Amino acid sequence: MNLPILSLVTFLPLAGAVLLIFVHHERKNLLRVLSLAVAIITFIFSLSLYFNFNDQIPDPQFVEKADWLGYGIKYHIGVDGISLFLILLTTLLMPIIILSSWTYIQKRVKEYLIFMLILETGIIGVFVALNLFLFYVFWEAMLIPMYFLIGVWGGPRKIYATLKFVLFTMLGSLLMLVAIFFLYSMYYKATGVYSLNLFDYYGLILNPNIQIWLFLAFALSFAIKVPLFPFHTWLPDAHVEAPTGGSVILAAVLLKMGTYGFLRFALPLFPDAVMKFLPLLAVLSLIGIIYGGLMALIQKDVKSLVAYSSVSHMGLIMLAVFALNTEAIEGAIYQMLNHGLSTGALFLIVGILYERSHTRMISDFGGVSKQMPVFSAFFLICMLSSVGLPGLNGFIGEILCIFGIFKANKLLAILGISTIILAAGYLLWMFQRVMQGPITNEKILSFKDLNKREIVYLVPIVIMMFWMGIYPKPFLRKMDSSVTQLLNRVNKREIYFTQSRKDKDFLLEIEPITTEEKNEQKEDKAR
Amino acid sequence: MNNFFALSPILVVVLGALLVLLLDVFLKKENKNYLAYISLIFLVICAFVCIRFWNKNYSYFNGNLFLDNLALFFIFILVLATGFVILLSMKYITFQDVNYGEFYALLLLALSGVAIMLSSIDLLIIFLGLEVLSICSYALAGLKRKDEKSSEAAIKYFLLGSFATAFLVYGLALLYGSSHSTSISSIINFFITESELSIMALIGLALVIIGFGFKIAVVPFHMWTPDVYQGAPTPITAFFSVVPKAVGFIVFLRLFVPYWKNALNTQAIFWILWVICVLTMVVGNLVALRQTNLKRILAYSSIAHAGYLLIAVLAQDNSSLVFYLTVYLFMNIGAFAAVIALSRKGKEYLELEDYAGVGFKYPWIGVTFSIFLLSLAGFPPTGGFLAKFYVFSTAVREGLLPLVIIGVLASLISVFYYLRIIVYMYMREPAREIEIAVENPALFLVLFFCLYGVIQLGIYPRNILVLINQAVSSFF
Amino acid sequence: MGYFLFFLLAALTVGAVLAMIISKNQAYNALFLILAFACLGGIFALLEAPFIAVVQIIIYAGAIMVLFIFVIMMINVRYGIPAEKKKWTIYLSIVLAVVLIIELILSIKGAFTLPVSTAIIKAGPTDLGRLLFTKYLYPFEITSILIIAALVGAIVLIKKKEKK
Amino acid sequence: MTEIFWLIPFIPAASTLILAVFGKNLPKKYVSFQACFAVFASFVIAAISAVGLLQTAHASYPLVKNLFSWIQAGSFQANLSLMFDPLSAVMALVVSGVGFIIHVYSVGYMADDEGYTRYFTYLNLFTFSMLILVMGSNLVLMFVGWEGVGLCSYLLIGFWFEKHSAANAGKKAFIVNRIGDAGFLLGILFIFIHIGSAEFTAINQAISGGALSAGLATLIAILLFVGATGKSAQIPLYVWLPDAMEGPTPVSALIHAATMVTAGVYMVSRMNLLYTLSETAAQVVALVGALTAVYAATMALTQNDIKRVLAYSTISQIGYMFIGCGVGAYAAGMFHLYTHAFFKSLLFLAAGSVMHALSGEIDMKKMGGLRKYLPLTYPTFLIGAIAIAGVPFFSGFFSKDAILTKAFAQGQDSAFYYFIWGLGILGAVLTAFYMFRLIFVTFHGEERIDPEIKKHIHESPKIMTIPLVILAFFSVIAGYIGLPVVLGEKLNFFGKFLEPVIKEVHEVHLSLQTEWTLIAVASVVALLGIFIAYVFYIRSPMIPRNLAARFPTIYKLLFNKYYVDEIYNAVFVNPTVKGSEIIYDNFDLKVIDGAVNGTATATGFTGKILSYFQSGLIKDYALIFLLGVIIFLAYLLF
Amino acid sequence: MIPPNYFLILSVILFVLGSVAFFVKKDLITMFMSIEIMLNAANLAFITLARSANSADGQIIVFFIITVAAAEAAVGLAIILLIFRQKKTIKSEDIKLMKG
Repeated sequence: MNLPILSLVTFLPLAGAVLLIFVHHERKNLLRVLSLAVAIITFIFSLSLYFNFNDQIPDPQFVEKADWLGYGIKYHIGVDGISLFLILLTTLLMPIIILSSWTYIQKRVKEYLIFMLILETGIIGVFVALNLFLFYVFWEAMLIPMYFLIGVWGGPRKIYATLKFVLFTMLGSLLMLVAIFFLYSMYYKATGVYSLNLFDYYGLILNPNIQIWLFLAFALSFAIKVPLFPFHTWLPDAHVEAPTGGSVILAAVLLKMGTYGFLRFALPLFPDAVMKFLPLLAVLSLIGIIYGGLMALIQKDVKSLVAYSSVSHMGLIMLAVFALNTEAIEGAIYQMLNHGLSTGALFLIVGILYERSHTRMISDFGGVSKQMPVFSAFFLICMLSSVGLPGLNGFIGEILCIFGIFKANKLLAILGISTIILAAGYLLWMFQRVMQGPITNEKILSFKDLNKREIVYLVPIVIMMFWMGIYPKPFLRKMDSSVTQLLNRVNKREIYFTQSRKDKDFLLEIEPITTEEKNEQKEDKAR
Repeated sequence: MNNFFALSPILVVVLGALLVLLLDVFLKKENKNYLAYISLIFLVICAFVCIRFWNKNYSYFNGNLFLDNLALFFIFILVLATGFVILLSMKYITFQDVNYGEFYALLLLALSGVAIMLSSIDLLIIFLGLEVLSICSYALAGLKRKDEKSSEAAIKYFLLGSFATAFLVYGLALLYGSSHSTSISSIINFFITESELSIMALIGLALVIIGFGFKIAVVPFHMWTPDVYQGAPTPITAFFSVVPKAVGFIVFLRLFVPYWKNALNTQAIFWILWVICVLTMVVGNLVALRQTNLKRILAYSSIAHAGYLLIAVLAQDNSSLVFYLTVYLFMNIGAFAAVIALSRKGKEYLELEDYAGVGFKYPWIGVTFSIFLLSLAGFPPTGGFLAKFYVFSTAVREGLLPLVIIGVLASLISVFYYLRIIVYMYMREPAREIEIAVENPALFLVLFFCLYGVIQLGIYPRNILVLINQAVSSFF
Repeated sequence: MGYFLFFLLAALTVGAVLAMIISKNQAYNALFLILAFACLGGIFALLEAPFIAVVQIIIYAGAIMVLFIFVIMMINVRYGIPAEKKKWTIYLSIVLAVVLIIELILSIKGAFTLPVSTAIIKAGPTDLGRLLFTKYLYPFEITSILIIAALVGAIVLIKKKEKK
Repeated sequence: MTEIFWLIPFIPAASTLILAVFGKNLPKKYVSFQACFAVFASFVIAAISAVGLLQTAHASYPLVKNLFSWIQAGSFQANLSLMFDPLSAVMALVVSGVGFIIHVYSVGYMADDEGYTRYFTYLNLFTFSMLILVMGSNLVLMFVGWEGVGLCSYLLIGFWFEKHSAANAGKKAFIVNRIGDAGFLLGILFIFIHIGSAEFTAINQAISGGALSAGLATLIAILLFVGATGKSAQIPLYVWLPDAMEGPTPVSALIHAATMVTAGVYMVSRMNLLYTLSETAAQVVALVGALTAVYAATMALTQNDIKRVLAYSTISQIGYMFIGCGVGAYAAGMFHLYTHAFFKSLLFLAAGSVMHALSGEIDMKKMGGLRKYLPLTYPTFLIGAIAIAGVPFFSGFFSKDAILTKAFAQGQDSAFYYFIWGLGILGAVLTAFYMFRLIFVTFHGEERIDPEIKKHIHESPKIMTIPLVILAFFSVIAGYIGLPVVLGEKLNFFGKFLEPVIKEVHEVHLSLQTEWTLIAVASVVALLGIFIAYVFYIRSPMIPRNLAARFPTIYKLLFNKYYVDEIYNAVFVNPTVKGSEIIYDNFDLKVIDGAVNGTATATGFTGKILSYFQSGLIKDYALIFLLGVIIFLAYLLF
Repeated sequence: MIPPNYFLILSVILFVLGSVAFFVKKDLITMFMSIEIMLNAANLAFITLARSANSADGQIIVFFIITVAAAEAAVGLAIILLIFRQKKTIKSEDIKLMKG
């Protein structure tokens, strides 16, 4: 099959969004069904990525490359073991989100769905882009729909939250942009050829002193996205104010872009700087784990509790990323998926509660289990997945992360393991206060248990949780070769630098550029 | 090639102006729209001429008039801008009581000044062209005669503009005194050698920069901008925000490209421009944060954009400068078009408060305005992003890293106020109902064109880049 | 003789300008300015630019300043508008003036020692006219556009609105 | 036949799945049938497998069934594989056997509960998890079961979640367990790093091969033991167990007496090579066990809640098991685990029967003289009490004696073990005392029953009493498969059975005489305890009150469980919560977020200042213009 | 022949006085007059420097500048008149509707 399957997956949602524009905004159900169909079709297409993925190849697959604007700006996409599942996660969650918003969003349904679909394209684009320009375009473009999703359909402090979200993210990404420019010019100076191809940059070896600055720029951008302590304060605000769908996508996928960025860019491009900052970043991640957990413990709002729990969980993922060994990185990727599922599910669940009660304050609830037993079961499973209970997905990610961290540094692992206590603490306490105990609020008596639609969108998540918890092999195997190659990239250059002359600015053992590309660029110049 | 036809772009425009003036006498008030059509026809002819003359390098008056590709490209672009402004004005002038035939005539005359400036490399001629443009601008700014703000804008523009002109003239005198010529090439030739008069020439150059700096509104010569933009009739503001700025930068281009290349000591001027650039970006964006009037916000935003454009000048990257200007034309006129759209007879909605809820009430205006704002803020996949991308990336390559860092931080600030407008449009409940006149096909045409431009330039501007490369590589 | 004339005219010009700054009546100001421009015309003559000297007196001191006076009379402000009275503004302006003068003089210092050619420039009306219609034809044509623009601009701004 | 052992855990698993998904629509009868049948099937398979095991050569132990490679990344490898060897067999039999009886009992006990299906789902899930725990062939899988049973414990304690106390207790149990689990997990990681595998066979091989230094072994052993203290409710993590009595009584019997709480003992026995390697760790285990045994017993002395007494008793008895492990008598520890499973579940079920009779009353003060109302419950309860008290010829006697004997024997090497033995004896006295206090207060003496309740007093239905009888029967005879060594090596079937898995170390032989003396001492202390209880609560009931009055501090201390809960709250819980609140309010909101918002405000403020220059006056604009000119010219000139 | 420095210094003085007058004066008309002074100063400089260059071009340029000044005067005075019609004042301080 010669379909450009990856482009299809990436742009299908966008096409769907365009389609929706032509539907009258009063025909809400048609809009919903259409967007759901688009999301599901996208998901089905993305499944073919999974099935046709060859886990022996470390390099990106399904590569599509086309000239775009010249000067190294190319349309260049591909999927490797690191990004594969993040794409699948996105495509899986999107139909779920649309279903979850079925009745939750009553105002401006059309716009909501359009933004959601645009957002999906943006997110997938970030994960597939192999050209830095393209990557940055998607990275930024994705902000816009998110900005609207929070700002238009958000809670009372939505404007503050959405502006904070955008400005925070942009602060990082703009500096990253400067760093990209710097790499761009370095590469040009080194080879005389314009390129923004990530894989060309992998071959570029920079002086460690320069790496430091570039790494800082990249790392800041990703750290804000993750969010790493102390750049986390946008997260609770954004989460609390966002509508359910927004929170889900934000927690489940957007945060992963930060860790993905570290894996894809910051680590392999600047290995020496990584080594230099490793202690700092590791400590920040560790602080994030404990700090996030403690803050989650005392939140009065369910959503902000889950938000802070994200800080904690993402801290663990970051710590694992910096452990720089196979186990930890595979664990980190796995945990990214887990966190996507479990935190996403928790937000869905909070959304279900909110739809019934119009409050998110923990103190307004109590004894909901009695009224909604099925809901309670789903809630319990999702919560336990987040807690990292064996048999569910969270455990595998957590144990691999902790194992990898342990391998790298015992002390960090010992402190990091506190996450499993803290997570149990805040989540169970929250569960107790919301779901258990006597019913104190009369409103709760009127709560209806889950309807079919709600069950339909929760079930896939729960199935995934069990599947990933019981039989993770299909996931882990697909990552192996890419992760190994990533680590080779990080480690090989480490060796190089211990021997190299430190006086040079940059350079390099560049993988040869094909003559074809050089000719192309000459043509560019001629025009 | 010496060819009388080289005059044709200017002549066409001036003839158009004269015809409009003539017909104005005979036309009834209700039929003043014909004047707009006539103007547009002449603009189309002018644009057509520009296309036909591409790559022909016609010149006349011993090379004083020289239609190289750069000139043609920008005449075309600014003809387009003027055309947009005329389309925007058609309803506006009847609504806002500016309904004079001279309106179009002045616009066309201003455009002729622009064409004169663009097609010459003699500072005297450029100066005269600038005066044509300025005098028309002064008058245009004050055209809402019953509006105190409009006349205030006119007087401020006029007094400060003349003040700046005086500096420009003095600078010209000093340059002339040292190089005995007003032609840019001889002036640059003078800078190649060191002499006693070098310092005088340098000061002369600085004063000329200041004179043009006023036109392109760079800090600290920008003070007039917000007031004039606010007071002037809105289509005219759109005109101000694009046309003089573009022309000013093209003059800079013609002046500095050989200057950087040939002059002995370019450091002093370089650092002055560096400081101006930083100040412009920072002050423009910071003050914009405080504004609540849409036109003022856009005014400060245009100041800030002048800063980004200066980066391109400093990076000596002509094509990115030209590309930025092209994109800037579409997004800025588009933004003003959206502002103009929110008006009805006798009333303009210009305060942020008025914009609450507009996005959903008038979806097309909201969407297009948002896209223009996002483009101004530099979000992909709009032209604004690509323009910044080109400018900043070449600047980094040229070693202007600090400038670029300041630039991106400044644009971060800018994101706030651009998004704030969107916040009002989409995320606030309307505090008071607003009523606008929706039948305005000309305006929507402009919105559509600008939207198309912004998107096309953001996603696939290859063809235009090719043209731009031809334009900047061929001049001189 | 030349020096004497120069100093006289220069002193008169500067004096007139200073008087204009100090005086608060626009009409007087305009008159002072006419004086200054007339003196400048004299100085132009000293610079062997007779044509420009005449133009200066006729157009500037004559036409333009008359325009000013017309406007002043139309406006007919009863009270004078004095210059800035705040102390700091005055001090500031003096400082500004001094600094700027020093700067500009320093900048044109290089021209002070330029040799003054003994050859008399051919700058009679005929020469200038020839120059104007050959080398400077294009700028000359541009001035026509300029003047049209100015006319149209001025008229559109102050014409009375036509009645319906 | 043995190879089907891997089915053991999966039958309850399948049952759980069916109940969880379709349970809502299934009739009660079917639910109870399926749940009980699943466990029974497990039991049958376990029994068959165990018999098969007896016929298999020792060399082929353990039998391992590798289902699939579960987690694999880099050097981390954990298979989903089950193993079956004598140790697992014992545990599997106890879990499924006792579990089955309790399932049956629950059918009666929970008959009227709304959450009937839910209850059995949880119970099946528990059985599954517990079986995974005991049959997992590697530490990771054991950890899965370990956490799984913790979850079930959480769910079942909080079964009646509408009650604050129940919800609270469940949460507390889970979190306290998690603390232990964290240590456990660290232990696993250490083993993984240093041995490279978590398979028990590999670990044992590596340890035998000397892969671990003594120091490392100590560290790992203690970390693992931290996990055990959590799960098995030892000092300092025992606090959750008394609260766990909020759950339904059969749950207390199954999870919090017979099976789950003894997982720690199983684990230590499983890792016996490790503990043998590290003397220090073994001593820690023994010491913690002994201290817990006594400490918990003292708390049991004053409790009035019938289930809490049993809970403390459980803690105390598990302490004994750990003494066994600590002194190297792993088989004895396991033996005690096995006997304890019978009599403790019997006690709980009987207590449940009492509560059932009294409409849920749990306060002993409101009982008394129940013997005549509960003709079947009383004798079974009594048998249980006798068994636990360590009266000769009952099962508890044999197992407890085996432990204490071993401890005494170890004393020949180090006086430390005499101390342990002494504590053990003290604990034995206390055990006998509080158990009979319970009997006397509940079933004898005057009736203090609420008259309203009295009207409804009735003996439990057969479905509840038959399990009692069965358990009582086993409480009596269970001990006979592990008779003391003095009676002949061969009679210790139990020890023999476990021998291939558990290598008895420090084979210190006591003289026959000493052994007999020890047996005598043990018997005497048990009887002594019973006698004191008789004196205190039947002959002269004034004594306890007087004692309480004489030593109010001690009484209060005991009555309030040494204030440990309060201390934990004050030292750990509250500071964490309060501290977090303070950090949130003052650091997160004010410093971090403050910095963010402050930057924004500062930017805005700068803009405001700059906009003052934009005064609207031409004059000012000109001034700024001029200043700009002056400065730039100055820069060019100078 | 008077050396150019005299004229040039006079031109500088006039230019600066003009620019300062623009800053100090308060009525629009006189402010505009100050600009005329500055332009004249520039003219003076042009002619002086042209004389040094021995060329008539400077004078032509001055001629153009005077034209420009005239054109500016026309429009400028119109604007001032417009202001006066509206506000009945030509004090520059009264013109600050827009600021900030």
